[in-house]
Amino acid sequence: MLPASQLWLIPALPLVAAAIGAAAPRTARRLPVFLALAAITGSLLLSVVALVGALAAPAAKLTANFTWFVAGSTAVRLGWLLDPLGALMSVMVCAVSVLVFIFSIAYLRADPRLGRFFTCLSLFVAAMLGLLVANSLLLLLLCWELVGLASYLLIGFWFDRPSAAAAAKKAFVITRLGDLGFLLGLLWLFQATGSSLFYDGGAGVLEAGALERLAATVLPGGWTAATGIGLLLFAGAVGKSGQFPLHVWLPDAMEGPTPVSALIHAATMVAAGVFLVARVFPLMAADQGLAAVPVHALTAVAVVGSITALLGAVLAVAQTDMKRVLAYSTVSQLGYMMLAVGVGAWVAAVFHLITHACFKALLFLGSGSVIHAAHHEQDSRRLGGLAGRMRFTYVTFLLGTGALVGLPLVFSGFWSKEAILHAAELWPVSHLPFVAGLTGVVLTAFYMTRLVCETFLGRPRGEGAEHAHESPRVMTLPLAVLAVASVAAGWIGTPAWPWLQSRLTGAPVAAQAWSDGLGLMLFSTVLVGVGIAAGWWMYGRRPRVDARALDPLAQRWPRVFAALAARLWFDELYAATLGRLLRGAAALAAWLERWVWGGVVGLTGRVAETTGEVNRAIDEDGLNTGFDRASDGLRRTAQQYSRAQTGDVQGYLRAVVVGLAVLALLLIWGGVR
Amino acid sequence: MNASMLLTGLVAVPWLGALLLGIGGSLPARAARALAVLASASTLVFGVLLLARFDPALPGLFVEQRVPWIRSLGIDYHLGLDGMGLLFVLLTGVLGPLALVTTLRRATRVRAAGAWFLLLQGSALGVFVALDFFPWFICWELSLVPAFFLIRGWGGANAGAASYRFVVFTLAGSAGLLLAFAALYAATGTMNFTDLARLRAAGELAGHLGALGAWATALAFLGVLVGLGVKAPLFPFHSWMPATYAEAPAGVSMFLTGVMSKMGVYGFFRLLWPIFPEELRAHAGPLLVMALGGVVFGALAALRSGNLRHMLAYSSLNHVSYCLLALFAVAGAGPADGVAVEAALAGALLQAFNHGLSAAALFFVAGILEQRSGGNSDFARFGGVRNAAPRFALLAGVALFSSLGLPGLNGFVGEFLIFRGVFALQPVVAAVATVALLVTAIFLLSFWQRVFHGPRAGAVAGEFADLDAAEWRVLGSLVFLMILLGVAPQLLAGLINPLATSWAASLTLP
Amino acid sequence: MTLLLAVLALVCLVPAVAAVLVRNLIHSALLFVLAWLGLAVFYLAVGAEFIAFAHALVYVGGVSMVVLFAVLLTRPGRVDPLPPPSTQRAIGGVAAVALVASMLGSSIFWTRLPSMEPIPMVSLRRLGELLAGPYLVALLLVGLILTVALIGGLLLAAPRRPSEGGDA
Amino acid sequence: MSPLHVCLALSAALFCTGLVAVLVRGNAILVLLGVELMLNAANLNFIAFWRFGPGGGEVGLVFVLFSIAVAAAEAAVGMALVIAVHRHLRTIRVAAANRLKG
Repeated sequence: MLPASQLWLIPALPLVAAAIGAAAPRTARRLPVFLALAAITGSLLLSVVALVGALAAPAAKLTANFTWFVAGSTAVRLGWLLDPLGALMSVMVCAVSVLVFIFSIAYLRADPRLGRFFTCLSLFVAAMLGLLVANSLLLLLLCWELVGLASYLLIGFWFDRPSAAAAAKKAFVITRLGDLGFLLGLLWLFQATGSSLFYDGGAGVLEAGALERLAATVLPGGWTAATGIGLLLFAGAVGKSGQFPLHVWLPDAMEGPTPVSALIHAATMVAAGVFLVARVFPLMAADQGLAAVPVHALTAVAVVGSITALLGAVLAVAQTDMKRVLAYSTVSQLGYMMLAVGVGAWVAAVFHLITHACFKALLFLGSGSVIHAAHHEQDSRRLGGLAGRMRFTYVTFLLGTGALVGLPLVFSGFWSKEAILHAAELWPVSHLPFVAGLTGVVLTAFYMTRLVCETFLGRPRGEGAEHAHESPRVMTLPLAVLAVASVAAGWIGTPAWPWLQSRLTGAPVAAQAWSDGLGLMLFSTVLVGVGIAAGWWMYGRRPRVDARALDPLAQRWPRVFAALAARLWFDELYAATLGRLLRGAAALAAWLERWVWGGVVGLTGRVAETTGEVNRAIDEDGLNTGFDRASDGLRRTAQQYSRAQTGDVQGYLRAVVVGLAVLALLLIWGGVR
Repeated sequence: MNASMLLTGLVAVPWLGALLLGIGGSLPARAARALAVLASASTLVFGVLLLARFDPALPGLFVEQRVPWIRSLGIDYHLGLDGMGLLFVLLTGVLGPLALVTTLRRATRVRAAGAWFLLLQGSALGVFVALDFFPWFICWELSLVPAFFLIRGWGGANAGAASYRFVVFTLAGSAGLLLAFAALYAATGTMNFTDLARLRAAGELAGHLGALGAWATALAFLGVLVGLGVKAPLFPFHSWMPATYAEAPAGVSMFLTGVMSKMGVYGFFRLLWPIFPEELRAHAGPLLVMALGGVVFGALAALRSGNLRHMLAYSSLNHVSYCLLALFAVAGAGPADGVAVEAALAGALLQAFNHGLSAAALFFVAGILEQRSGGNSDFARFGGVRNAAPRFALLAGVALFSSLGLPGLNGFVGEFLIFRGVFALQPVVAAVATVALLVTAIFLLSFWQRVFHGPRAGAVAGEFADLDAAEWRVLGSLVFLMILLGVAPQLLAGLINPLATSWAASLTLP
Repeated sequence: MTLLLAVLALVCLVPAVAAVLVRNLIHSALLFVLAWLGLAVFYLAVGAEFIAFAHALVYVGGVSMVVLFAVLLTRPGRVDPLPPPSTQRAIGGVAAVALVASMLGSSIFWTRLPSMEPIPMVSLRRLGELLAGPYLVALLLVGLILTVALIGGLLLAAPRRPSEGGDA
Repeated sequence: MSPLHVCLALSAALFCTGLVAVLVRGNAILVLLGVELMLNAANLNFIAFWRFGPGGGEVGLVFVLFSIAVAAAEAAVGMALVIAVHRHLRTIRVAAANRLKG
């Protein structure tokens, strides 16, 4: 049993590993690897202990708060929180991390900067675990930003590739755009409640007193403070979790090494947004009972989640890069989770988060295995025929696919997705999430079938695929473990045995009857079947022969396909709007700097002269020209005057004497008394 | 050693060092360098000794020395320190030796450079400890002279024009300051900051000034505002800054942005606010807009510039403007939410310190890049530095992210507290200012991507050495402080909390 | 009394004027010594014995030696690049002096001075008391000035080491 | 013609003679000697007014002593300067020392 006051040990272990790794000399390649593995294993054990403790009393929010520093007379307090949600997530993060770490050892064996890689990974895990056990929105923000930093470093791990460097920057900047909302929400919350602690013996922001106050604070237009704060915090989640319209960074983030994609951009970090919304769910839901609120915070979450779920699935259909397909799939699945939170089923969201972490990590690692074997070829058009060459990877990939598309009854993804769809069906506000969810199911089945057929079936269509052979044990072992988890993780939350639901909410949840929701299950199963069948009919029946052949979808609907392949021009849209706006503002600033600030102040000087020297005025601003001119004039006058300084001492003296005499004469005869 | 000797020694030892260097004609360069560094590092020693005397329970001056100086004019030799002054003294103590080492490392005419620099450092310290306008203004003006010669004698190709511009701008500002205090002196017969603040608190200052003429108060306020605003700089009085920071030698730029710009910020808190609180409140709206303009405009201009030094100069404008933003928001709000006011004030002072550290580190980075590439810091000349010099890249990266406000590093705490306070007092202003956070991230990361990432190119393509031992010590100690103060901000916050609390309680300086 | 003084004044004035007018520097210096001697005698006649002796000692004994040494040490070099002093300048100088002289003379002779009895003479003892009493500080300062002048003169006149030969 | 008149006339004459030396003669040594002569004239005035004047006490006498001392110092430094100038310029013409002209 780990008390809350000791929770800091969980993130501290990897942090220490990262610190030592950063300080270690570059030649010590193995040290950071061992340290990272040891630390993450320790954290895993501690997390399990913490989880056991948390499950013993699921409703009790065990906290350990402390003062970070004092500003003025007010303490800024942070804290650790032990509850089933955080502990369960920690276990999941640690477990996936252990597997990804092991996989990475083999995947990056040849890289000279292996040690640095593990240092960054340790930093990431430390920050992520800190985020999960934080009992303070401020501490959560701290870890949130550090997670972003680690993501930045790892996306740009191969920084001498310009595309990787650009992708890293894009990821950081776009998530930071969302973080501005997060920061403002935090500030607002701080101002309204005077605290950032979630639970603080009745004074925390997620406890009844603060929530009532927030919901009672009404702003113009019927908004409440709770709605405003909730929406602002959600903006942070939108950035981090790749939700529409800030989803554009996530596919680009695939420039990082594949284990990074598996761990950070599929299983854990991108889920942090969902975690955040789940964590502050009481706050998000505080305005639910108020009819005057124009848009409830959760409604916005549900709408954004629905759009993202659908958009991600649609875009995944036309991608040819293996990792990009999986990246858009991640966007789509994160949309499902948000959708679930939005319709009030945050438990279902967390359930899906955990199962998704297992099977998406599996899929990414599987693709990593393929890429590794095929000498870094990741275009599925130039792969093919790997089913026979990499049998183990193929089987585990199929299992992961089954979980993702939600093949019924056995696979984990089925149960978590059913839970979400069930909640969406019952949502009273709108049917949009439900419809979007069902459409997404078809599309998911379709694009995953397409991916499997293109990659593994048919004959090899490229150099890499021809010479591919099965990856080493160190890489297949994590695949096996994750494959088992992808299947089994769903059993903890089936309607028949809602263990997870009861533990997370801290209240017993009755098992549902088989008949309840059976219709929905059947319907979605049919939809999955339709998707798979369509995929098989287009891609599996006659596998692709030539890498350059047109996609069957492109033959049928060339315009639609082109639009999708261009990712619906989202990047171009941003470049043309936000990017241009920013560039314009910066150009305006430069112009103002050159002409106006200088000019306004320069008016007091010598405006007329600045126009004369156009060329110079372009380089210098008008003000400085004025100063230079004035000083030149002064200097010339001084030169004139200095001619009087002949250097003839006797001359000076003569002048003095004459002057003196004149003065005396004036005094004597002038009658001056 | 008693306390008043500490104060005098704090200022005198660097000056003494400058004097020794100035007359020590036959001193070999090594000895001169060692002497300069010792004299410069004395500030840190004095700072720590003073820190040991700091009393957290006391909001006012914990060390004070006041003896009559020029009796006929009522001028006192009045030195004193409170937590705020100590904060800036410590900043000078940290940055002074590092900037000096950087300046002297590759300088010709070591003796002269060291002497000028020590004179500069002593003057800056004098500004932070003097409490009578007369000695204060002497130090304030005296700091210009060494800065001018350092920029001119050891600076870049256009250093002549830049130093000239720097001095003329600052002198123009100082003239306003001098006139304003002349008016105050004529009205009240004293130029002592504490006495003036006391008069103001008692409500008598307005009457005295009013006797001079209807506009006297407004003009005096304006004079002080412009004088301090040019130094800080307050947007739009910043036009001297980019060229100056770009042309000054790297070490001097470190000191200029790290310490000298803080003289302006310090002046806002020590002079303007306590003596003219009502004028400040009356004009808080436009001033707030100006500070906000500095925040946003600085960030945008930095985004636009393709030269590292210019970018850092505008970035400095952006960061220093946060401090002023907090002050103006507080001044404009009047007695409002006490917690927010405290947060804003504490944040402004912390930000001043932290910006000093990170900006100095970034100017040091710029200096290294220039030195390695032959004296030019345009982005286009670099690429892949991280590949060529990984240790340099690591430390430079920490400094960069500190400037960007990453939590866990020092830059975050001040900015967070400022936003915390300003949001409560002026939510719209805070919301607009957050945009600058985004722009800051964009331009810093663009710089990083262009210069450090990608394949090795330009000046980096050939020989490009990693940090040597001396450079590592300078940058490493700065980075160490960034991490330390990021994790444990209480170390600094403890110094200024009593002040922030008492200010918030009275909204005037004691 | 007046007559005696007038004669002594002429004795004093003639060598002085001659000293300024002669071309030879050595002669000029010697004539100056004569003039100073005359002045000392004048002082004696007026009744200021101590001053007279001090004057003779300092000027005739001290300054004249310095002047003679300076004259000998600074024999003009062979080349003198400057043009000879112009008569125009000389006329200008003389005119200025004439202006001053006319002013002084007119003011002296047109001023009606009170004719008073000579006041009693001051004993040497009284002078010593004055110097050691109210004027002590001034006396010390004069001593300081003389010391400084001595050191300064030495420093200025001493040859520089060739290594440092700046352009001071 | 009183004794005072004689003294003052001699003083004025000496002063003018010194002035002529200072203004007209080109030789630095003579210029310095002219200054000495002017100082002597001043001393003579002090003594004259002490002795024949309206009675100002002994101040005039004491002042003359100081004046002589300062004049001696001036002569010493002046001659040293002349020697230093001579070393640099190989001449002691006053007109040659004009490096600081504008």
